[in-house]
Amino acid sequence: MRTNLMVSVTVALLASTSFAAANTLHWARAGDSLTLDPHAQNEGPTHALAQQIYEPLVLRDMTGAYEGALATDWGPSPDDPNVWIFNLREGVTFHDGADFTSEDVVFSITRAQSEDSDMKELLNSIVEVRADGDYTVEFVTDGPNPILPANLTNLFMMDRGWAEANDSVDVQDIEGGEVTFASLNTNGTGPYILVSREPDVRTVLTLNEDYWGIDMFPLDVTEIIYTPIQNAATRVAALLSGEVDFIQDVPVQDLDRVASTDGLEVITAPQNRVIFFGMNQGAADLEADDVDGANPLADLRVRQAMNLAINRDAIQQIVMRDQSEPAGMIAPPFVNGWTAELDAAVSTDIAAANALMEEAGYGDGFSIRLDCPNDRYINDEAICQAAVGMMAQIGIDVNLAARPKAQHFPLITNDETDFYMLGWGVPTYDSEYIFNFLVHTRTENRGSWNGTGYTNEDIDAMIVSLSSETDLDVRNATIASIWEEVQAETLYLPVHHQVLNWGMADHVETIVDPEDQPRFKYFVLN
Amino acid sequence: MIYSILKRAVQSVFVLLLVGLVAFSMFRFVGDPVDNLLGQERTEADIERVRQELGLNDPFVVQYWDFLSNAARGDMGVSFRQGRPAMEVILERVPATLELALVSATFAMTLGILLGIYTAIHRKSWISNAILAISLIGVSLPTFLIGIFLIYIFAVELGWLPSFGRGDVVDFGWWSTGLLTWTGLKSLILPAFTLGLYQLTLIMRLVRSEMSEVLKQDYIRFARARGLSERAINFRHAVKNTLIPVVTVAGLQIGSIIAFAIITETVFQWPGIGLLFINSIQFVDIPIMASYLMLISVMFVVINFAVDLLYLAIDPRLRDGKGA
Amino acid sequence: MDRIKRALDSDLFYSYKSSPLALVSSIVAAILIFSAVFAPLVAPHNPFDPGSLNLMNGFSEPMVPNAFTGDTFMLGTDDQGRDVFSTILYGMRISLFVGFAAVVFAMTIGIVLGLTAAYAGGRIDSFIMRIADVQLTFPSILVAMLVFGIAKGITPVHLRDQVAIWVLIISIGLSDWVQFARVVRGAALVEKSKEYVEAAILIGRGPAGIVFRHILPNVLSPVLVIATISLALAIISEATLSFLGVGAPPTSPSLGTLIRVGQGFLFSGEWWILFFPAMTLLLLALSVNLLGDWLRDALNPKLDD
Amino acid sequence: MALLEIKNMRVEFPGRHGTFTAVEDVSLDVNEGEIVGLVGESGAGKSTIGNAILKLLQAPGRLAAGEVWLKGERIDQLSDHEMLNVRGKRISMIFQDPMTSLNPIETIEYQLVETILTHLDISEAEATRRAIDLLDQVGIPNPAERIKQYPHQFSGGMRQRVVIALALSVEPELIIADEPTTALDVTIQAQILDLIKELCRSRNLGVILVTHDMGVIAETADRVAVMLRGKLIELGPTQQVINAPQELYTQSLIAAVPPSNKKIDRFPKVATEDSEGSALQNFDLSGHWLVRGDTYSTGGKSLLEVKGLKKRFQVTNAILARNRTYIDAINDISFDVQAGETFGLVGESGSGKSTVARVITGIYPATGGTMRFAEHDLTSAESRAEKQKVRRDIQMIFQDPYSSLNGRMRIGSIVAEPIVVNKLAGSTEERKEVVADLLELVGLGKDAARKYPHEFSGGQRQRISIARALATRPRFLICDEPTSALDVSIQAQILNLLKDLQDQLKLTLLFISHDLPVIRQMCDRVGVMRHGDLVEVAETEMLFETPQHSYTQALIGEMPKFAK
Repeated sequence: MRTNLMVSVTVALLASTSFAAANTLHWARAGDSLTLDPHAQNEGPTHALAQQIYEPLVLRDMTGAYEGALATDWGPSPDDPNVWIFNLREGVTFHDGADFTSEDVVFSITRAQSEDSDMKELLNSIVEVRADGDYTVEFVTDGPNPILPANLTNLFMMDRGWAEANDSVDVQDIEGGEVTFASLNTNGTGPYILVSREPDVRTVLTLNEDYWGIDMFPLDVTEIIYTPIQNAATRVAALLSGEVDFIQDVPVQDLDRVASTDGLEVITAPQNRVIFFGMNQGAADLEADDVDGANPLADLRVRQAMNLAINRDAIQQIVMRDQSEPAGMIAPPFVNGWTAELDAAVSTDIAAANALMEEAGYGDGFSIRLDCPNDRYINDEAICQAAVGMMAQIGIDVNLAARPKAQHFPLITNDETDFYMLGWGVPTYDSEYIFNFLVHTRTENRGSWNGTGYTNEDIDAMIVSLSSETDLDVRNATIASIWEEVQAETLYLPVHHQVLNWGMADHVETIVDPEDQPRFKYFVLN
Repeated sequence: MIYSILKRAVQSVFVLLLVGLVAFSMFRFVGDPVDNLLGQERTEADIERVRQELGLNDPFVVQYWDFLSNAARGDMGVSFRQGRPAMEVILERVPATLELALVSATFAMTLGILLGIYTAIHRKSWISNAILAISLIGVSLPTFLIGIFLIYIFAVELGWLPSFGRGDVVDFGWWSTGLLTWTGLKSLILPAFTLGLYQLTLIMRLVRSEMSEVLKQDYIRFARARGLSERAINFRHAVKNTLIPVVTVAGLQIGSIIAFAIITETVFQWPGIGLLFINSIQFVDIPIMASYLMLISVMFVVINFAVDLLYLAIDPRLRDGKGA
Repeated sequence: MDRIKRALDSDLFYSYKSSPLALVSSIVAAILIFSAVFAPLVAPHNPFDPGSLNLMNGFSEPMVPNAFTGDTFMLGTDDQGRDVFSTILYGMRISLFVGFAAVVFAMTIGIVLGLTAAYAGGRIDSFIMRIADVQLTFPSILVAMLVFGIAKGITPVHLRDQVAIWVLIISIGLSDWVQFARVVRGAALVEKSKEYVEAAILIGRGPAGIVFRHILPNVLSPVLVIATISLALAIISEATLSFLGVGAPPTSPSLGTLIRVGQGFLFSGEWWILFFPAMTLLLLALSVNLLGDWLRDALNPKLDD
Repeated sequence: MALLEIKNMRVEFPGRHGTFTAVEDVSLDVNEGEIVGLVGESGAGKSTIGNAILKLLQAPGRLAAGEVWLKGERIDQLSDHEMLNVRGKRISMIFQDPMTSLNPIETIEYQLVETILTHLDISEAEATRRAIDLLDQVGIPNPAERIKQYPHQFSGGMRQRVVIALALSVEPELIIADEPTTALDVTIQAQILDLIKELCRSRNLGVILVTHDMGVIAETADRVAVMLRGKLIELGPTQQVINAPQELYTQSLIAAVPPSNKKIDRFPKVATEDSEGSALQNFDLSGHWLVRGDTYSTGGKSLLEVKGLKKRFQVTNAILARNRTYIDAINDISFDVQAGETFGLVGESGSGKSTVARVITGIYPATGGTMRFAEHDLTSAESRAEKQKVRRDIQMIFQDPYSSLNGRMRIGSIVAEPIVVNKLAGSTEERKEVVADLLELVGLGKDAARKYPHEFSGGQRQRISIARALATRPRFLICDEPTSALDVSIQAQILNLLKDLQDQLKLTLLFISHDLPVIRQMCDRVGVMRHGDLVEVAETEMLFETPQHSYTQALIGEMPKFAK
């Protein structure tokens, strides 16, 4: 889709150094949305753009609290624990004018459950969605699912009629290289309407005058011009030179510069993402180490020693410039199951660590490769480098291999790494999500990101039970005991919770969304 | 004449085939597209399914054959990343890169030739030596660094020029140009300069040495003995003879400019095929990468071809088959 | 002995003495190369020994005691607390190694193919030159990614990172051999047509003997020039590749890697992390370039007036 | 009053090894309608004088002292700008090589008109008309069309005519012709010289004819000035200088010129720089390594027999065989060479004589015909070793002494190479010894072995190539224009050396040259080649006295007569 002559001249001029219309917001971040089909990709930037155009039934406001979007209220059915009831907002229309009704919800959910959908894992507990009148929808789950709403916050509602008319009923099959109308066009209920889009270059949104919430939200921003800028230096330069008003990922070292620049400000908030190292304790022998016939990482004492060796304060102060919260567990604070005690960071103790190494029979240390992404998390490569130095303190000779995420993550999912960095966000705000992917033994549909080779049937059973346990107290108890085991095992080496920082022109006023998803309808311009 | 042209054509096909092989085989190794296509929540089953769909499980040869036969039909497959025909995606970006390449090539050529002539005529003057020495700085710093410095100075500190992007473009059919808008022009300056600097130095040095050679020729001495003014000798006789060999090299330079745009475009977020290529590498978007390489080599071959013809056109000695 | 006398008396040495640029640049280059080669003796720290690093030293300003540790560093430290001065010396070592190795690699291929093309002529010649054309289609960046891809494909996971440097060398070399081949071919064609080659045929020298005993020695001086220029070029390419993330590993950084890391701190005030490595690179490449430049003129008899 | 007066001219070239004086205290005058020959060997400074007059000295050369007067006006002090009105307008210059004297990418018209308009204030149309009729005057057929053409479309002689036309384009008073015919074939040479003479008379021009060729002088010049190392040593009317030279050098110079009218046994000794002469006199070759080579019984038959030899080169390629164009460098020629004789091949450039040499030696494969050397059939497919053995007996001495030696090898290894490659020496000692002897033999002395080619003069280099050729103990020696690049005195020594060697080593020579007098001095029998055909073969004296073929007659008629 390309801007035509008329449009390109009428839209605010990107490169003009003087600001165009005061209520136009120039928004830049590293990556671009992958597709406009709201169900085809479950990925940050994609959702971030979709959030402006489409809406879910419920979402979390900038503070993480539930808030009705297209549903006004919801809750478990009083007479059937396996049913959730959502009452829909009335008088909502799609951008093309069609009314939003229960059939659209039924359609959207079913669509999101379909084969090619990337959202289906979030919905695997739902067996049926049925409309009860135009403005009520019932979700039937395979068992009681206490945290169902948490799985719906990124599940966007499409218009059935529109989708059918433009044969976009099926989700775009990206892997199959399919292009559908819905992957290039949008018709949501959201506050902003898509004007034009060139992937990776520029996307223009304009205010939806008929938005149901037109009087409820500030909606100061009437036009959004979204430009992905990969190169961090260039991105910051664009903000510094006033060419953009709002960038999402400011390199930590540039925060001061941005903050101290007239007309610019930086706001920060803890992000819903924890950074940690994983160790392959499962394998009998390691590929990338110099110990034959044995796996040093299988020895709990070695893992504990490594945990003690990491100087989280130094990483926080130097590498992250205080833009991080040292972590003791691999769950972000927002998550159900997180406790301050568990999350208390282990303090560095090289002596104790060396003692443990001695005990474990690795007094002379050993060598191993650390696999690390270099384009995924904040300063990921630098953190790994620091870790290399720290491991050297206890005689572990680490050889660092930093790669683009495209090459890093396969190592984890294909069991090709023994020592790796990973970051994890929890959209559901519930520990179950973490356990499913990181703790459960690797199976068909669980544990796909568990590269530690850790397996424990009891724990697995407990994890599975979580999905159907209705009694929240019991459930939380289970969660707590799983965490106990995880910590005792030193399954992972937590490093820190990332802190989000948004840089913006100071006429922009907002708070940071823990999921790094700005919702511009909340933004105030002054 | 016809023979040499045909010969060229055949060779070009050979070149393209080879590039095709490389282009394809190259990226069968870089990363695994599957991991980018599937999000955090994905199961082993998904991975298998996707690999099947992408035909990633077929033997290499099969995949290459499919690739070739499709490429022949201009079908380079569909971008994993954007879910649109790779060729479409690339062609959409071509104008940006070509515009950048042409502007910087023109810049490099004109300035390079002028300075080259000057330094050749005034071999010994300190100005020429200064020019030569300074010009070397242009090739002694990596392009990306120069780019970043320029951004820092002209965009951040002085705020004169935009730091990224292409400004506003005006569309004519599938072609879009930034040459018609003020912001478009301003956006061109820094990238074009960054990109052209290296070529500028090369061409300048080439012209200098070629012209110094020419100035040693008998016909120049003879022209002098006939009482022609230095102007006439330098600009009517020497320059023309100098430019003939320069044309070839310059032609090839345009080819490499397009290729080197990768770096410049990354630094300036210039929405051309270079940037697209780098993106596609990050996302292991094989169809894009492959078609990029094919496109580059096609351009290269075409340029080569054009240069040969141009050569025939400007050098009378080659025109009637002699020494061709 | 008389060799030395002849050398000192040669026109080359004369033009060297009489070219201030050549003098200065050769001295600068010599100093840089020396201090790189003997880095372990020159450098105050060994930045490649992670155990010796103290992260808390990170971002110390040049000549200003570090806030936490009180250590002082002449050129400051980088984000890992490494002494910038030492890292530069060690980094230059890698850059130079990569540079030299790449040039030697390119030169070998270029000379062999160039000579073959020139001497064999006909189909072989045009085939080799077409290959060269294809090669030209791929700038070093693309070649690097190709080689990286293949290397990644064929080397087992645990070896991939040791090969990084070699991949660099090969990819830079591969993108550079063409000009050697072209120059050698051109020069060889000229030599080939000279009568001493015919004489060699008459006395019964075989092709190999003629190519290596007679033609090769006579085409070396242009090769020398190209070699110098491409050394500078190789060092730059290495930097560029590192910028694109396919360079030397961060734990044993080359100049390029240092610059890549440093450019992140351009806006944040830690100028020294970028400035000093960048300057070193500039000095190194510039002096080598100037040398090559002078060499080109000095070795080109047609130009000395 | 003389047209041009040069008074005590001194030209210096400051260099790192001190200042080199190229011209020293030369005084000379040229009158209208007079051709003054300026003769001397390379490095004598004759060309420098010409450049100095026009202030066209190559940097850093400078006119250190002396005056130059043109028609009573002093021109050596004029500024560069003022010189523009002298160059071309009043004094023109003609360079040696017509192939390089014209701008290859402009038409003749452009270059003529440009020159004319530079000096005369006339309309372009007029200039063009003038240009056309200039071409007509210098004898270029249908000038109106040819003026539109580019230099490469003209033959060498025609180009030199164009050059002359350019030189005359604005009626200069004086022409400096710097070796105007050296690059041309003898027939063309004569025409050009006649043209110059004719123009000089008709336009009453003054001409300075710079040349190394006594024959040319004898034919053309009214007065001749002989130069030696920058000094003008003798000046006088041509006949007088040639027949009764005063100076010793002039005498030796003239003695060294091969007479065109009679055959002499050896050239008289000439006293110049590198006159090592041959050391053969005090050199006993009986039983020496050199004569221990394998011998052949030619059984009364000729040593070399060439039958119907053909050689064709492809000029342009094409898809269809019939569209490809070829030239037949050698067109079905037959001749034979008797053991011990010297067979000459004479012809103009492009007549294929050098190709013959290269086909016989096997550098080029023959396209057709047969060659028999002693009892070996050179064209048959013998084993490489077999061929090698025969080839070794046929060696060659090349034309250009500067490209025929590998500059990166010491003389020692150059001469030793054939011995090493063919394993002709029993031991290293023997090899060293043989090399030393060879160097002595060709008159260089064994110390030469340690040096590099660039340390030797052209003549010495030819001696080195001879030594190299002898190092395979050849029976048959092909000399391809061995002296055409050498000064006449050096030529004399080399020719003497060749004669001596032939006597001592019983060599058979195939002597190739374009220079008829030289041929006459060297050969027993001569074959005349033209466009790849062998038009006539005869005993040398018969050929020169009673040439049969019309072309031979033309050649001999046109050759510069030089006789005392």
